[in-house]
Amino acid sequence: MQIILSVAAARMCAATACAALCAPLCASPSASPPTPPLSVTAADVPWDAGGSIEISWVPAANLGSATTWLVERSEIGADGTSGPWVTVAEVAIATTTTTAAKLSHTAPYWFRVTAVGSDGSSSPTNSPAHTTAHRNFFIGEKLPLFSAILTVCACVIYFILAARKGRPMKVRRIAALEAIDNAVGRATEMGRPILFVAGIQDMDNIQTVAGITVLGHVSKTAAEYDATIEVPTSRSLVMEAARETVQASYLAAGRPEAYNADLIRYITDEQFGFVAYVSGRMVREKPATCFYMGCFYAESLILAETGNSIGAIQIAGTAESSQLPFFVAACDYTLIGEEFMAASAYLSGEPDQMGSLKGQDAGKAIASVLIIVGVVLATFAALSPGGFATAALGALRGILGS
Amino acid sequence: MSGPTRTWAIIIAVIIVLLGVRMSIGGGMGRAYSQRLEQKAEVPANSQTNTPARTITWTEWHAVQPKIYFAAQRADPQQTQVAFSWSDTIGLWIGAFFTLAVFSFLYRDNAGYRLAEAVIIGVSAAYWGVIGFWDTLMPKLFGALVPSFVQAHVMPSLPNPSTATVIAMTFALVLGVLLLMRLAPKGGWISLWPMAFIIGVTAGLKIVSHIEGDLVAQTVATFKPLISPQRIEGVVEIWPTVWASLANTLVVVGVLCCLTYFFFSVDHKGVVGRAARTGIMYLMITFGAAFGFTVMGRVALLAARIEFLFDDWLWLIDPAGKRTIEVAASAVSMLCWW
Amino acid sequence: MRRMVPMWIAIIAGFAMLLSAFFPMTESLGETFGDVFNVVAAIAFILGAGSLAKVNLAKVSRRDPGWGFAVVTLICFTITIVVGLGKFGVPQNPQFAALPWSGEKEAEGGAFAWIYAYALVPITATMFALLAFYVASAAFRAFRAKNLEAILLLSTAFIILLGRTFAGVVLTGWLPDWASGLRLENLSVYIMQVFNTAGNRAIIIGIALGVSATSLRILLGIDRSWMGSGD
Amino acid sequence: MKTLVAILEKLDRRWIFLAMALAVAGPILIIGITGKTLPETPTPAARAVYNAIESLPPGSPILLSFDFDPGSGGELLPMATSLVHQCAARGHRMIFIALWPLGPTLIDQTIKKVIQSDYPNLKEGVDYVNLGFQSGNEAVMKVILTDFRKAFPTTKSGSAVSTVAAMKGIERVSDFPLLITISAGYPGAKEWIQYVVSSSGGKVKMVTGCTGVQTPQLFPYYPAQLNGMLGAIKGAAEYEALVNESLAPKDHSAAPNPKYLEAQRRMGPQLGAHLLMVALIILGNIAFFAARKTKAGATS
Repeated sequence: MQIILSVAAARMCAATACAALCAPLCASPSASPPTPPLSVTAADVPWDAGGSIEISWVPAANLGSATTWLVERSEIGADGTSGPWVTVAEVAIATTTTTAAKLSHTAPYWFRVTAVGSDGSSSPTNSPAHTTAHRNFFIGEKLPLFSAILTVCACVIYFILAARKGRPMKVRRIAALEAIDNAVGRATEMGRPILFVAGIQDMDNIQTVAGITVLGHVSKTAAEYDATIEVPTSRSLVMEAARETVQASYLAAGRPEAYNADLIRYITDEQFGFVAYVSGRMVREKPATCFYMGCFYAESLILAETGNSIGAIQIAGTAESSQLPFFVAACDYTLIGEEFMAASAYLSGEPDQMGSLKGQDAGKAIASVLIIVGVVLATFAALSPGGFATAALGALRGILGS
Repeated sequence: MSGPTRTWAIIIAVIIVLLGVRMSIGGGMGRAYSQRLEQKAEVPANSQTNTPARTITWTEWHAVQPKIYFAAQRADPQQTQVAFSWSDTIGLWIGAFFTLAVFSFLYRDNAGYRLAEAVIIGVSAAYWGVIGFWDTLMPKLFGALVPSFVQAHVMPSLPNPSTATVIAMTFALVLGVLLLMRLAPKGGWISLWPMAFIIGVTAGLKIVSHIEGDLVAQTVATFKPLISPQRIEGVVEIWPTVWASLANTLVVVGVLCCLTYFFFSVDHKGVVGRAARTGIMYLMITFGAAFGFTVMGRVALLAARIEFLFDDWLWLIDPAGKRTIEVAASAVSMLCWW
Repeated sequence: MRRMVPMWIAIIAGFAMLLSAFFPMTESLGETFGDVFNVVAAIAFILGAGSLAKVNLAKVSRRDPGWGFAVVTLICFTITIVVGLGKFGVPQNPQFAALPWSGEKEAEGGAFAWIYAYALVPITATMFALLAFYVASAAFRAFRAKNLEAILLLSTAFIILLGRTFAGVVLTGWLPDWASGLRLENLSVYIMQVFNTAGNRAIIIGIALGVSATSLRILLGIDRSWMGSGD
Repeated sequence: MKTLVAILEKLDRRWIFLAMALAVAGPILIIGITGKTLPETPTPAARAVYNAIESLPPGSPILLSFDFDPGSGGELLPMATSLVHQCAARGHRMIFIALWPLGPTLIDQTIKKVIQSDYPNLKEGVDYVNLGFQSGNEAVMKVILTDFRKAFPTTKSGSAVSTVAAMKGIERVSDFPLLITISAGYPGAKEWIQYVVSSSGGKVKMVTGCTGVQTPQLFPYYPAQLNGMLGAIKGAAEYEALVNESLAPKDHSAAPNPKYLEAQRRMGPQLGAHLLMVALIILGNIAFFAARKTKAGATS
C-alpha cells in the first residue's frame, strides 16, 4: 500500500512541476474569463412548508472558462439592512437551477449568482427583487397521499357502516384463527400453560399493537377455559400494555381473581437474551400451545424449532416477510402478513369489525384495478413511445404522487 | 444406557479429551495482552470556579494482538509497554465457557445453559437500562429540562434545547410519571392513559407511512409494460425482448394472484380459487428463496463463533495472522498428536 | 368511564397525528413523537426492572427449584447497572478532561465494556448462531415434497443454496454461453427479480392495507381489545 | 435400504446438529491451517458497489452508516472492512454514523483494523470521523435530508461537528455523492431507500451491504434505487476479491494481508453447510417417499 501511495504522490509532484513549467507558455489565449449569467430569478417554492426558494439563472452563450456556478444569498434583517453574502450552493456548470433550503420563512432574501472558473470569477448577477420563502397552509405535494389515505379510509368506513346497517358480512375461513380455541382447550386438558409472545418490538410498532389486540382475545378464551397464560415480553411498555389487556380480559370473562400479573413479565430488551430465556422456559415448562404474534426477526426460528421439539401446537402471525418462511416451515398454523393484521377483527366476530375486513378487500380491488390500468398504459407506451398512452401513464403516476 | 446415549457420551468425552490435550501440549492458548498508553490533556483555567490551568495525565490499557507482545518481548524481555492482561484473559475464558454452554443447549437443557441464561437476562436487561439512561434520558430529557447541568457535567457540547423540545420533553415526563402510577397503591388505572396515547399515535402515524411508503409506491412500481421492446442502437432485439416481457408479465400476474389470495370476503373457489392457488405458489417460491438466503447468513454466524473458539481461545488456527509463528507450532503439534 | 377516557385519548391523539403530516406547522410532530416515545420507554424501564426484580426475588424467597439461577440474574443485573451508570473504570475524555463524567460509557478499559465484550457478546452471538443448526433441522423435517406448494418451496431453496456457493459454479459452469441463463447463479438472480419481487410486493401491499385498517379500527374506537375485549 | 429409511424417519435432530457442526468446523480448520480460499467470480451487483466507489474523485465525502450490531458481525464486518479498505485506499473522506446503538463500537473496530493500522497518514477529523449513534430510526433519516448537523451535532468523542474539517461542505445528506449502508434489519437499507433515496428524487446514490435475510427484500430495489448491493457473505467475498485484486501490486508479488480475506475464508464453511443442507433435503424426501410407499402398500 505504501508503494501505491508514494507512486501517487510522485505522480502528483510531477504534475505540479509540469504545470509550473508550462504555466508561462500555455496561459491559453482561447480561454476568456468566466462570463456572468444574463439574469437571475428567485421564486418561492409554492405549497411547501416554507423555508425554500428556487433560484434559476440564464447562462450567457459564451461561458468563458467558467466551470461552476456559485449561488449566494443575503438576508434582509428586521432593520431593513442586507446581511452578508452566504453560500447557498456551488453547482456544476451544466445546471441552471438550485433550491435554497433552511431559510427563515419570514425574512426576505436577495440572491446572486457568479460564474467561477480556474482563473477567477465573473462579476455577480443579482436577482432583481427580494423574495420570501412563505410557509403555506397545506403541503401541496402531499395532496395525492392525502387522497390515497382518504380513499382507503373511506372504503373501510363505508363497509363498517354497511355492516352496522345489517348488511351481511361474509368472511372466508382462516384456518389458523379457527384453531385458536382448540389450541387453548388443549392446554386446559393437558394442564399445561399457554405461551404468548407479542414479538420483540416496542409499542410504537403497529405489529406489536396488533399482537396485543390478539392477546386480548386469546387471554379471554384462556380465562374462560381456565388455562394459564404466560406472556414474557422484551419491552417494559409491552409488559404494561399486555398486563392491562390480560387483566381486562379476565375481568370481561368474569374471573378477575384468576389474573396473575407476575405471569406477564419483562425479561430483557436484548433480542437474544430474551430468546435464551424463552427457549429455556419452553424446554422446562413444556407449554401445550405457543402463540407468536407480532414483529419477529431472527429469533422466529429458534422459538418455533424449540416449540416444535417439545410438541407444542404453534400458531404464528407476523407481517415481517423475511421471517414468514420459518414460521411456515416450523409452526402448525401461520398468519401471513395481512391475515395477521386481520386477526383481531376476525376473532371479535363483531359485524362492524368484519365490515372493516371487507373495506380492506375494497382497497386491494382498487390497487388491482390501478395495476391493470397502469400495465395496459405502460404496454401501449412501450410499443409507441410518446403517444397518448405515455401521457396517460404520466398522468396516472402524477395522481398517485410519484 | 441406551445405544444413542452411549454414542453421545463417547462423542462428548472425545471433545473433552481433545480439549485437555490442547491445554496440556502448550504453545500457549487463550491469553490476551494489552498495551500501555499514557494520556495527557490540558485543562484550561476556569475563571468561574477560580481553578488555574492544569495538565491531567492518566494511563489507559488497550488490547493488542499477541504478536505485538511476542515481538516486544523478543526485542526487550524487560519491557513493560505490552503486558499480559489478566482481565482480558479471564474475559476470554468466560466468553469461551458461555459459548460452549449455549451450544450445549442443542444437546439438552443443562446447568451450564441455565447459568448462561441467568447471566444474560441480568446483564442485558441492565445493559439496555444503562443505554437508555445515558443515550436517551441524559441527552434528550435532562438535556432539555436541565441543560446547564448536563452541559456542565456530562456533555459540554450539547446544544441548547428549543422551546418546542422543552415542551415535548415536559410532556414526555408527564406521560412517564402517569405510567409509573402503576406502582402506586391506588390510581394504577391512570397508567392506561399514556398507553392509550402511545397506541393512538402509533396507529395515526403508521397509516400515513404505510400508505405512502408501501401501498402507493409498490402499486406504481408494478406499472410495467407486458411487451417491453429491448433496443440496442435502435434495433429491437428478439430474445432479450421476449425475456424482459416474460419477466414483466410474470411479475404482474404474480402480484395480482397473490393479492387475490389475501381477499377475505370471497371464498377461494372457481376462478378466484385458481388465482389464489397461483398466488400461494408465488408465495412459496418467495419463501423458499428467503429461506435459502437466510441459511447463508446463519452459517456465517456459526462460522464466526467457531472461529472465536479455534482462533482466539484455542490458538489452533491463525487465519488473520494475530500470532504468526507461535501458533503454527501448536497447531502442528496438535495434528501430530492426533 | 375508566375505558372511555383512554379510548378518546387514543382517538384524538391518533387523528391529530394522521392530519399533522399534511400541514407545515405540524409536519414534524411525528419525529418529535419518536423522541417522546423513546423517553417514555426509557422511563418505563423502571417498571420492567421492577418486574424482573420482583419475580426473581420471589423465586429466591420461595426457594423454588433453580432459585440459585435467580440469584445469579439479580447479581448480574445489579453489577451491570451500577458499573454502567457509575461509568466504572471509564477513561477520561481527552477533549473534556475536566469533566470526570464525560467519558464514553462503552470505552475500552471500563467495566461496562468488559461485561459487554465477554458476557453479552459471546452469549447473544452464540444464541444467534444456534440458528445454523435450526435451519438444518427445519429443512430436513419440513422440506418434503408433499404437494406442489411444498415442491416449489423446497426446489427454490435448493437452487438458491447451490447457486450461492462455489458448488453452483462447478455444477453448471460448463453450460455454454447461450444457455448461461440456466446456470445456477443466474437462475437464483432471476428467481429473486421475478417471483420474489412479485410475492414480496403483494405481501407489502396487503400489509399496508392491513395496517391502515387495523389503525383505523383503533382510531374509530371499534377495536378496543388492547384495553380488554368487549366494552 | 429399509434400515436407512427407518433411521431417517426417526432421526434424532441432534445428529443433524452434529453433522452441521462438523460441516462448518471442518472447513474452518482446513482453511485456517492451509490458508487457501475458494475462487470467486463477482456478480454484477457486487461489481456495481466496487465501481460506485472507484468512480468518485479522490477526497469525495462518503457517508457510511453502520446499521447493525455484533450479532450480525459474522456476515457484515468483512464487508465493512473491505468497504472501508477501498474508500481509504482511494483517499475518500469517510463520515461514519450508526442508527443502531451498538454500531459506533463496530465503527471504531473497523477504523482501528483498517485505517489506523494500514493508512496511518489519514487523520481523524480530517479524512474520517465517527459521528456515533443517533436514536430515532427513520426520523434521523428525515432530519438529515434537510439538516445533517441537527441530527448529528457532535462527534462520538464529543466535539462539535461544526469544528470538524471532514464535515466541511456537508449540509444535508444529498451533499454526499455516495451513501453506503451496512444493514442488518430495521432501520436499515430499506428505510434508507424509502426515506432518503426516494425523497431525494434520485439525487442520492446508495450502495448497501446487507445480511442474507435482507437480500431478497432488497432485490426489488436494485438497480433502480440501489446502485449496488452485497448480499450476505457471498457478496462480501466477491467484493473482497475485487478490492484485493485492484489493490494488489501488479506482479502479484505479495499476497493480500490475511485480515482482508475474512469473507473469502468464510465461504469454505458456507460450502460445507450448504452441501449438508442439500443432502438433508434429499434424505428427508427419500424418507418421505419410502414411508408413503410403505403406507400405500399397507392400505392396498
